[in-house]
Amino acid sequence: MAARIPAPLHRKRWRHQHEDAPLPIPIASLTAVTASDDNWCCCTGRFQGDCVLVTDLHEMTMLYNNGFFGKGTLSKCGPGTDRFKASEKRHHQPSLSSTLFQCRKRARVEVEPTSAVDNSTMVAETSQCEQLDQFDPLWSGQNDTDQHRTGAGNNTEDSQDPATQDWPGGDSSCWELSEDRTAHGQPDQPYSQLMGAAATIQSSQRTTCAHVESTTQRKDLEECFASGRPGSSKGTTEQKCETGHTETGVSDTEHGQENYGVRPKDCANQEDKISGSEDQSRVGEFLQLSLEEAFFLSYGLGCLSVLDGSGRPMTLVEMWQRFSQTQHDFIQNYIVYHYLRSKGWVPRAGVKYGAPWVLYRKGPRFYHSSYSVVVQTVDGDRLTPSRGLSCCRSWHLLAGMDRITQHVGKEVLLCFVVRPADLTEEEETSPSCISRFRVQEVVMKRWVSSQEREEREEDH
Amino acid sequence: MIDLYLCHGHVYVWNASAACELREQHRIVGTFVGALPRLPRQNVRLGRPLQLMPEETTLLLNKGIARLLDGSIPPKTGEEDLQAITEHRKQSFREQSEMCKNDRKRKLHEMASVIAKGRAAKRKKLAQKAKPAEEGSSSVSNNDVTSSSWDQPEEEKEPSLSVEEMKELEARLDKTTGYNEQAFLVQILTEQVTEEPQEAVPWNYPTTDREALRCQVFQDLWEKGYFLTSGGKFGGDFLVYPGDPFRYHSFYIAVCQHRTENMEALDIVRLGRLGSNVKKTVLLCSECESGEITYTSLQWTGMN
Amino acid sequence: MESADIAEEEDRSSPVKAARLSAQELLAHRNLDRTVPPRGGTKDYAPDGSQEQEEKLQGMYSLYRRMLAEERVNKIGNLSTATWLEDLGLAEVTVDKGKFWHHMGHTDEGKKYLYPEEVVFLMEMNSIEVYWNKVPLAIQQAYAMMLGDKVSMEQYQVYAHLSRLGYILMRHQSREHFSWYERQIQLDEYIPLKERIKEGLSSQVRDWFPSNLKEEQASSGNLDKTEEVQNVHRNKLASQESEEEVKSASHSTVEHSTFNQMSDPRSEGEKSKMKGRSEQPVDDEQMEIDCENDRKDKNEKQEGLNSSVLVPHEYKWDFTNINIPNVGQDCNVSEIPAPSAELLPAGVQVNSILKINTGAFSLNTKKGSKRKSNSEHLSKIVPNLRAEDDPRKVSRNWVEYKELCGVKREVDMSDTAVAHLWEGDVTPLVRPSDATDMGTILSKLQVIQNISLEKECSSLPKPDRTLEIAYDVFLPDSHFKKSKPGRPNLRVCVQRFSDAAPELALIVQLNQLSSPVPLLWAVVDNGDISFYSFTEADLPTDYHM
Amino acid sequence: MVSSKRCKMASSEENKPRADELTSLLEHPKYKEMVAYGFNNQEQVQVAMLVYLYLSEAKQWSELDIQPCPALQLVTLYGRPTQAEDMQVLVPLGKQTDLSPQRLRDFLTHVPRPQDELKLEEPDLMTRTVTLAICDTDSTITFYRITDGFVPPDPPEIVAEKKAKKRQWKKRKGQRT
Repeated sequence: MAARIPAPLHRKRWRHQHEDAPLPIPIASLTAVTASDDNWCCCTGRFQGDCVLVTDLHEMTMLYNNGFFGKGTLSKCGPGTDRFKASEKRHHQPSLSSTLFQCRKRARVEVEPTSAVDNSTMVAETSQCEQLDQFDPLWSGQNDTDQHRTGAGNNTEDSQDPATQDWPGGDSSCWELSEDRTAHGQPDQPYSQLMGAAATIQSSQRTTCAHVESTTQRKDLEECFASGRPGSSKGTTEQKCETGHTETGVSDTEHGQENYGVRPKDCANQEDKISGSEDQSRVGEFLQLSLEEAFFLSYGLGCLSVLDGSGRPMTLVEMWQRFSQTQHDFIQNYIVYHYLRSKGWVPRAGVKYGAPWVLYRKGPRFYHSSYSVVVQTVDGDRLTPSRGLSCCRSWHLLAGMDRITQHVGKEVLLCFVVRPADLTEEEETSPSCISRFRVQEVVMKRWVSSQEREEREEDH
Repeated sequence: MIDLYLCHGHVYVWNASAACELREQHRIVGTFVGALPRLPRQNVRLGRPLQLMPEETTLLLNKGIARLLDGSIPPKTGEEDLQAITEHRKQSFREQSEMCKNDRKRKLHEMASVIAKGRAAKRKKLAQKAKPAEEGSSSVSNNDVTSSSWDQPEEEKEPSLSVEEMKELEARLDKTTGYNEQAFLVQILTEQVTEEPQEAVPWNYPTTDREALRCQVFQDLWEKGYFLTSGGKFGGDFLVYPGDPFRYHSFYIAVCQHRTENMEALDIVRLGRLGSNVKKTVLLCSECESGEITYTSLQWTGMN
Repeated sequence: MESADIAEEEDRSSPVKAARLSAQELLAHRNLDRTVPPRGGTKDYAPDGSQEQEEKLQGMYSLYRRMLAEERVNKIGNLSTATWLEDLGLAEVTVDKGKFWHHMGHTDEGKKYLYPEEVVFLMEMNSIEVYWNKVPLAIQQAYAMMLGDKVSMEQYQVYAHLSRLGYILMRHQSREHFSWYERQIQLDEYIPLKERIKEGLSSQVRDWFPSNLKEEQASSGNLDKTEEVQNVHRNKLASQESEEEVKSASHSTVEHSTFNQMSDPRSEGEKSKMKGRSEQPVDDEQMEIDCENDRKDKNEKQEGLNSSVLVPHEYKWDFTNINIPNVGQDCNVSEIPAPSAELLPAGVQVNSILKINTGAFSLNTKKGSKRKSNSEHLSKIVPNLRAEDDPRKVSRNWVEYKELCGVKREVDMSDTAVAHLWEGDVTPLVRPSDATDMGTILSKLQVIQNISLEKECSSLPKPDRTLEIAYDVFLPDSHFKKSKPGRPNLRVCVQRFSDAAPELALIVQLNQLSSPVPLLWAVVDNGDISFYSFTEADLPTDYHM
Repeated sequence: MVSSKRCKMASSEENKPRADELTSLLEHPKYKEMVAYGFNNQEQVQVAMLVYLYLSEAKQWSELDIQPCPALQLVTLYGRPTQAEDMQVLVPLGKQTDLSPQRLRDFLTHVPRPQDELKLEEPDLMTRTVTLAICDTDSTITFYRITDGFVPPDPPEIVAEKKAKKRQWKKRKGQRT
């Protein structure tokens, strides 16, 4: 019997619990602006290896904050939200920055002899691309971009100082967003908050050490100012800070200097050295989308364009085919992903818990995940397992899965994907087969025989 | 030689000292599955029979420590057997009543002075009542006469019962106990009583590749000196203890997997996590090309 | 005595053989320690060969040696006795003492019987002496003789495990004879199965609520009849005859009293006769019923007619699935923009603001977590849909309105990066025009359906392997009456750890048979028992914006 | 290069920053080096790069570097979590990589060890331990260590010590934030 059973919910105690829009598209009931073709959100990602990378800062933060898609490659969750070990380490080992630098330097030096191309710094982008072309024809295409903003602004170029080598773009679009909002004269809730305010001060991170720092945190700002890195970058940052977060930014500057007086200087020195020769092996953070997430954004919401290796946008059918070739269980995982998303839940990668997905109510910012999702395709005729390894294949594995899951206060959600018996291989090559699949969720729980008695005894 | 009984595909040890010997001498733990006689309505501690894992059985038979007997031979019901049983029970009842009687008598003697005191007090009361009436009435028995003759020193001396009195009490005891069947104790046997020698029966395990691997791993780890128990609850094959599970936590969750049997990296994560949750190392056990068992430890690095 | 002597003569190295206790030993058992020994203190990390560790271990060993050697001894006066009847696979109770009869055993033709698992369990509980051919049996012999055949060792272990904890276990009465509906209204608890089969009580009920009876499907006659009834319902809806039938059915269901239904005096023959004369005027009695029905809430009738009764199969009221909306003040009320007037026919007035209750479907959040932003939302509502491009088109109903909205907003994304997604056969599910609110978006996304096999039980594939529900389980201290057990709290089926993990078909089948009682899977790993439940779930659609 | 109409609306100015970001990855010397090994496993290179960047940028490992393992057609990494800690050898893997016990044994036997400057408390451990960096497709990485033979779990003293450290760390973190 299909039953409504209460999900295990454990609310998170989080300092910033503001809710962003649940999906990265403009929703009329939230924005109070009717969504239409010209204010639709459009992001661009690049299909690479077994994932899709999104590089635009604004898009990254929007995709993460509005629906929790993807993960920052260098962070534990959203891009740029991570301030854990790196800062911690730095606290104790001030020299680590230099190790990092050494490491990078070594990386560069080692490559140089092997690479035929001149690796000197400050190469113009075009020539970089040429190098790339020589190096790896697969990536030869120039990247395509999109106009992603609602009510496209015109100050984009202004805020993007070409001399700034780091995190270009992003913030500006954010500001533009708030302007957009003001322009429309909407009251109360800032639109930027809904559509990814977290991006605001991202650019500050580059001014300190190379690692990623959190976005809306004061300290980043402090460090940003304290490090006193000269140049245009600082200028832009300050300018931006003043525009939006005047209060936070300016008032904390001196105070920050006091607290972090020594360390940032350290960093600054390193940075100076690095910037002297422009540390070009430095790589920014991306938002990495799993193939399922990417396909959902494209097929479900129509807000993500995925470019193939040559920079050409892929159609939905192409994506479907390429993705299912790349990842052997893509289809079954996607069916489950889509199914759960369509019920308003947030599935995220579950590798840490040994499951394809873990399932959140609302999102990881608000609750701990409720379920570990196990996926098993079953044959539509007999409802017997048809393909793929899953931990449904033996009691040992089920017992193990249950134990892990219980340990972290979740439950196991077995999602059986019912593949229609008459579905041909041919039909499976088009996403139009998606609606022919069906899903049955089964919640697996362990029952403790003595609990009944214990509870009774407690009562007495 | 320890007797194992094969019963509907499971192997049981019914004898208490055999079960203890298996554990203490041979590091074979098994699982007790019967109710514990002294406190049968709980699951924390169970009693006989001891159920053995098939791997334990295979090992014990391989090592010549035990033999496997047919557990489903029905009890004998010949005339003689029946008679023996009836006789044993009768005998037991006789002895029980005898022992009960003796027991009571012993108690009676222990209590003699108390009884005497009580009687003396009673008598005194009676006497005080009777004093105004006639003295030395005809109804007074010989005993009474004797005791009354000791009336004077009663205050100083401990009262005691005369031999006659004792006899009378004992006779009364004899009458009240002894023939009430309902009070007799009987035993519900746990282990069957067998006098005849039994033939060993064959043991058909392992039959599959996986079972063979499990047996091989079990034996190899046992030979290395570990104690092993079943590990299904932990999602593995065995739990491996450095010493008797009474006193030590297990070190490893052994997972038997054929050398070429595929799993996903996700399975590795799951196993590793299982281990780290309970602070144990996951031990992947597989046979190498030479047929020996190789062990690979899997642990979480503590890093995220 | 004599056997003890034999044991004495045995080789010292081998374990002491089984023996009947001597009278002395029997008496000694009266003063048995009734406590369970402690677990032996905190465990050490690893053996270090120290004297201290060795002593602790030896202490445990001697404790256990003593405890395990203890026998079961009881007064004859406290013991029940029974005789094992091999042919029947039952034990006949000859002396009945103690309270076990309260929830164990059954009577047949004046004789009291116990099932094998009951007998063995009682032996282990030290409360029964069992004879076989006049020989009192040892537990070892009972295991061999009574278990293994109809009751597997695993099944017994599960039975004993739960019984030791005080649960009351009854053998599961296969309830395939009852339809899902009958079970749902707990009819099965009131009609003993035997009676039902004997008296053919079910036949009438079956006509009304055809179940997925195996027998029914096997016997084609029955099946035909069922179909016939269904057809009649469908075809002759207009006819008063069948309408009358339908009404009475719907009423009895709504009022949860099917007893009327069952005591319906009309025989099969009469019924079919009535079908035949459907064109004829109704007789007085039926008129009366009709009038009475009319007096009742008309909506109720209407509902009954339209939805459930037409296809008796669908006639299920699953209250776990029916959401009764919370219309109170305590839930989130969102407001959706008014529909665009241009698309509506002339003269249609729509209240400027539509309220929708979003709280009813959200999860069990605590009261405190209610969003404050409701007020914010309220203030933001503005007219939504834009002016109509083609003012000639107006919608006459909601479906048309929706269609028009869709057509009107033919996606033109040509200027955006995602334009190519809208080219070709497969296009994104959510169009900008759909992005009015989360509810609409999610409904657009919901292209994959939950299987809800419950509703398709007839088409359910048979699982490859069969597994039976073993026991009905009642909680400890529940006011259990053997004569009227009522609905069990749990049901349990038994598996070995080495058995195949449950496949969907089996889960669904067993859950259906057990429904609405939760089913547990007891998995036995060499004496270790774990219980799992597999509940078919339907996660609620959850949105909060 | 791209001639579709999408290209024209993506103006070159807007194009630049993104290209720069992606090229920073593709142009990364280590990435180039990985590709240059020419292994038939594009996906693993991707994963290896992800792990490399994560460890170098987010975790700031010291002496982090890559090494080819031609025998297994894998890019492997080595480095120290901190300067004080032992060198670790890592094999980056996708979550769907098919693994068998034999394959794990192969990691232990074939993955090359960095020869220089090993600071090890237990030198032989290095030769028989490999860390698996298992990556989900959304870049979540988990690290599990496989070792040849028996490695008993930490005794309670060490567990307690680690717990205390962690607690301290959390406390400090709490103070800082």
